[in-house]
Amino acid sequence: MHLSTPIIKVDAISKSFGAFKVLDGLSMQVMPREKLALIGPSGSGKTTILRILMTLERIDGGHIQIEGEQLYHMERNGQLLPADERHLARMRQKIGMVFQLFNLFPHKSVIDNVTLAPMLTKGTPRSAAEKRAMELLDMVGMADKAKAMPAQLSGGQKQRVAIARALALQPKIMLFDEVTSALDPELVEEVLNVLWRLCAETDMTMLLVTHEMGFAHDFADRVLFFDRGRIVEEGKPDEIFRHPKQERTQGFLKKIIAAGHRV
Amino acid sequence: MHLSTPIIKVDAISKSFGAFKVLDGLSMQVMPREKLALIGPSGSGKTTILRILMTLERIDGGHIQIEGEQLYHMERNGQLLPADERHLARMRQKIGMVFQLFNLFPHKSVIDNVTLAPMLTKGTPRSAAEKRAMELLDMVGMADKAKAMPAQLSGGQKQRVAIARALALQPKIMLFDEVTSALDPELVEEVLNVLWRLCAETDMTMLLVTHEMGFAHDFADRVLFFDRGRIVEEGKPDEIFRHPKQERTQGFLKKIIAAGHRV
Amino acid sequence: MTQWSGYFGLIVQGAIVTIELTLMGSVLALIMAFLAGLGRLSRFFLLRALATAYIEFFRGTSIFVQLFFAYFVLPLIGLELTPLQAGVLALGLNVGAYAAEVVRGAVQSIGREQHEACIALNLGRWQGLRHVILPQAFLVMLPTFGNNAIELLKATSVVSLISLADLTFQAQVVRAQTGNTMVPFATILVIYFILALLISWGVRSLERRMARGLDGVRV
Amino acid sequence: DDSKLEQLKSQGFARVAIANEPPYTAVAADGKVSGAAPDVAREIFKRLGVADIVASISEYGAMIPGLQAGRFDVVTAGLFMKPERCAAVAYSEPVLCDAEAMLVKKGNPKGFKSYEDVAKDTSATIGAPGGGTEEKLALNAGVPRERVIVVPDGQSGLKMVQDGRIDAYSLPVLSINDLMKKANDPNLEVIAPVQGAPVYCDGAAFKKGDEALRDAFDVELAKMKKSGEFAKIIEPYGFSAAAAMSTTRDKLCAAK
Amino acid sequence: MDWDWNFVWQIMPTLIQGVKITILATLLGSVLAAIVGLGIALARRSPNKALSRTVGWAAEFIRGTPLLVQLYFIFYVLPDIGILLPPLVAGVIGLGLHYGTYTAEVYRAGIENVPRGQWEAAKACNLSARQTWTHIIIPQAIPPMIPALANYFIAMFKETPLLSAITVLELMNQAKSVANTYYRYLEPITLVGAFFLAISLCSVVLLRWLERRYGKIER
Ligand SMILES: Nc1ncnc2c1ncn2[C@@H]1O[C@H](COP(=O)(O)OP(=O)(O)OP(=O)(O)O)[C@@H](O)[C@H]1O
Ligand SMILES: Nc1ncnc2c1ncn2[C@@H]1O[C@H](COP(=O)(O)OP(=O)(O)OP(=O)(O)O)[C@@H](O)[C@H]1O
Ligand SMILES: [Mg+2]
Ligand SMILES: [Mg+2]
Repeated sequence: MHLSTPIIKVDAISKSFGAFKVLDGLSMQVMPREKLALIGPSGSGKTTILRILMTLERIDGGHIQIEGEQLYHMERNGQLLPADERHLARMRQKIGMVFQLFNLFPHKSVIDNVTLAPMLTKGTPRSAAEKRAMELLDMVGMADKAKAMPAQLSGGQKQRVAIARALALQPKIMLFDEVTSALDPELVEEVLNVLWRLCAETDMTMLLVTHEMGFAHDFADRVLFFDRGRIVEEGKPDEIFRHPKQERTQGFLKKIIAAGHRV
Repeated sequence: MHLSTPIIKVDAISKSFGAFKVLDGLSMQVMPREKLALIGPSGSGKTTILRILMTLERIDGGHIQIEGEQLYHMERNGQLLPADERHLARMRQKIGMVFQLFNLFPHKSVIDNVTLAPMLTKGTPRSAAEKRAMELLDMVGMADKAKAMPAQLSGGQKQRVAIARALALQPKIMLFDEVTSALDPELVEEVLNVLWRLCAETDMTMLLVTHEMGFAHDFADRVLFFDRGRIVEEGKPDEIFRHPKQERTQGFLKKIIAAGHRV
Repeated sequence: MTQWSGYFGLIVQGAIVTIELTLMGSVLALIMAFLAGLGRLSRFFLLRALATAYIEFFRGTSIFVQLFFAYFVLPLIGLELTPLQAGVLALGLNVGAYAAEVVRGAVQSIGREQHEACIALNLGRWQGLRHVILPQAFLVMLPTFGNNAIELLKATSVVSLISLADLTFQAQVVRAQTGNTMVPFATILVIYFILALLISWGVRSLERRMARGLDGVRV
Repeated sequence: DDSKLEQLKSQGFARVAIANEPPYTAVAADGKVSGAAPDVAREIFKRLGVADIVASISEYGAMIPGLQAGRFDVVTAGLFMKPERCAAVAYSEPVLCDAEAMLVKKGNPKGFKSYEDVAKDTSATIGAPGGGTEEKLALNAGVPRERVIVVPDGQSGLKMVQDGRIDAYSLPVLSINDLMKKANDPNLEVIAPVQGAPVYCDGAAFKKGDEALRDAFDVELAKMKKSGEFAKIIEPYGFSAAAAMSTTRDKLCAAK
Repeated sequence: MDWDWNFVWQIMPTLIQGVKITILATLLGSVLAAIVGLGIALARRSPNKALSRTVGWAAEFIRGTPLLVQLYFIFYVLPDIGILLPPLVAGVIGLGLHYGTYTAEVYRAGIENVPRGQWEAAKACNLSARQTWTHIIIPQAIPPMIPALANYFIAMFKETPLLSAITVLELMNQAKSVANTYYRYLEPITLVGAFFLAISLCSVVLLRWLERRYGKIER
């Protein structure tokens, strides 16, 4: 894996909200096809880094490269300028994101949710977009609900549609931000199953913020432990979960386990 | 335990919302000092039975007795009449409830939240009410935040104040409805610790709806498994969690475990 | 007494003028509402400033003053309007300013997460607005738009003061000719109320039609 | 130049401002404009080749500003000639003449005979149309501003006297008589003419600058006065043709 | 026609007389609207169906018909049944009733916006109905209402020119009377407009402050 170049390269980025520094010189690299789990206490900046990669937040300093290309900057005559909207739009084609609260479009049916972006951003004809959408809905087990409205779905079903919607744009990188934590415990499994399937059937790079430690352990190639806007520890799941080196990691895992989560 | 009389006796009650029957001839008994865990799938009626005991909903049929006295009915000349507000107010003195979303009074400080009810409903003088409130806040580990406003507290802190507030009226029965499920995973523990403490230091009867199966197992004397408004199975925690007899219970527990919860 | 039928004819003519004013004023108001409401949300300072100035000016000065201004002062600077034009202009611009704030509020009420979903799906700003935000926001606007339309209907009565023969004006005429105050005023109050009920009924059924599926029961 | 007249001819109508004050101006149940002033104007415009008049009802105070703003071509509403008004608009020769009257409660409880009487009684209030002749007469007689109530129209004035909101309501004699006739209220009484108030005459009022049109109007008016057609139109409404013919614009505009 | 500053200074004192009446009418109208609104809101919550329905329809009727016509009605028709009100009183009653139907909605929304959990927590604390209202609901319901109420009072202020139709010598009426006397509309109407705009812009600042201060309750 070390032979190839990283698909994501985050270089000493920082980000503040007002006076509050959320990310503080954070660096990380992700290899193509890698499955990464981001864990850590509440407020440690996990969501923020995903949102920055999706260009939902701007960074205050540092650089990010996606497939060797600057994300927030444009190279012009050897100079780095802030990226304009067109550059960002082009970079966003590589990235998809699934949100904790699904964020489906409530006024559009399931299939329209999935076809909207390809039709508008890529000019895919309706028939082709619908064909592809049905394949994706089939993959997430929602083909029979294609005509339903989001309000008629359970949380787990909504989340599966949201995943299909993000996949419709065929991104190379998928970001998942606590995609199960708004779900009733019995509905969590159906969504995790879809993630397993994605993992098996596609070769996307996946970044996953989660509190489901058991799933993170089984699923991820590598685990990053965040605390206060920095990566405190990283490694293979077994190392992190069974033999954490840092005190903060140990403390965090102990609390989580005490709270009843299986690792 | 079978020598004493039940403190709560629920007799064939039913409850519908519109055409939808939520509780269907439900009966159960709770002994004094018993700790009961109510588990079951979403929508099975767990919250509803607690709300009925707290008189937040009316019942459509059946009877409930608290300490041998009718809750929703008054005995007058040997006849059972619907209870009036005075009767309900008197019965409510025996019962306290803690809600999933805390429901603190946002315009009152922590200590005022706790002293309000004793001062208004029992005429406790302010000084005595505050002394007692400080003891309770101390017990839930919130004494240092007595002057804070609810908006300044984290979820776990809010929930501990809510518990103190309910205790201030010295109820004999405490109802807890998923008191940890709105909390960040790391904050769950501090609330569960308070419950452990309550269990050890008081002899209140406690009814607890929860999705924290590990906690339910360790904490409860008896577990009731709800499904579709009926009690499908009940027994000692070990029996229910390790050797469930009913198919529905087995299915439910399997799903929960798959979703990453420790039992 | 045979006169009453003739006078009732006058009232009906007045009702037609009132309805015309309400309809034309509403159309202008709707256009202004979207222009100014979206203008206030624009990234461009100039657009924002323009929209804000329009909104604050027309909400700030009374409709009454605006009408007199349009009718008596604008001709002095060479802008001559018929009473109907002056009425539609003043009513439309005035109510449009209020409705612009409704548009803005509704667009902002659509949670940030919907905007973010648009970005994550790489929709352009206009695409997101057009296909995702506005369709949802419109549903939020509708009830308030209904109220705005009723406000506009009521404000049409003020045009009687610039000699436009609307309901209120015709009631005044009937009153002067018959010497009876009670009958014409009571009649037009009822007519206004019926028109207001029609508006709210219309808006509500439109709302129901558009909301279909959005709060559907799980199936 | 005759351009204004040509313009009216080609559009086929003239826009006139009227009040809603019978018998000067009136609107029939079918919405048709009548009354002495518009009837005269309609006839004259017909002779000038302008087929019809289109009337819009206006408050007295709004007529001259409306004329200046180009809202109407001519005011035919019983707008009496007075020097200030002569300065603001171009009047035709006199059309309708009338004295002033007051409407009061039966028996004239406050004993008004003139506007000065109203001024003297410190508790008395008098109603008059805003911007109308009567308002100015009352103010000039020394009635303070706050006791001169601006009343939008005749029916409102009548009602306010009946309800005791004002002690007197002042309009020209014929207008008051018309109100009385319609109200048919035995508890009211008319004082006519008001002592010390001159007899006023109105004329058709044109915008300054439209003097050519006004002159053409005057020519036809003079012809009609001579032929007796003028009297035929206005006398059924109660106006006196002789009064209008016994004075001239120049005299009325020069009056102090 | 050109702007004449001398004329402006000449008419200023008269207009200021009008401003005083305008402000007085607004203040009295606001107090009345606040009280009437509370009455309507409580009546509509009443378990007595006949009362709540009747009040509900009456409020709908008042809200659906123009204030101008209502003012005519109060001023010219009510005396027929023996109710004779001085112009200012009639005007204040008109404003108060009309805007009372709006403030009633504010009260209703304010009360309904207190989350159900608060009622339930109050019950779980065994508070009586009265204690729940006075200690829990009202203290939480009032602050968010304040900006909305202020908004309506500002709107009412801008409708006071309608009182000129029932002979109240407020600002607009003074301006019209000035215009009638001198045959000039430009200056008086522009000044009235400027006055309303000035007050409105100040009130925008006031409103923003009220919203910041009271608009949101932190939970
Ligand atoms: N828009 C914002 N404005 C101000 N502060 C913010 C904003 N977004 C996030 N924060 C703060 O930044 C910190 C990091 O937030 P972030 O959402 O990245 O944490 P997280 O690791 O995802 O936590 P969680 O597990 O609770 O989701 C938090 O303290 C949060 O309050
Ligand atoms: N006020 C209400 N109106 C209509 N239906 C209701 C109402 N309250 C509860 N229900 C319905 O009653 C059923 C039982 O609800 P209840 O809240 O008791 O379930 P629960 O066991 O607590 O579920 P959960 O684990 O999701 O909290 C659900 O289907 C719910 O939709
Ligand atoms: Mg997060
Ligand atoms: Mg529940």
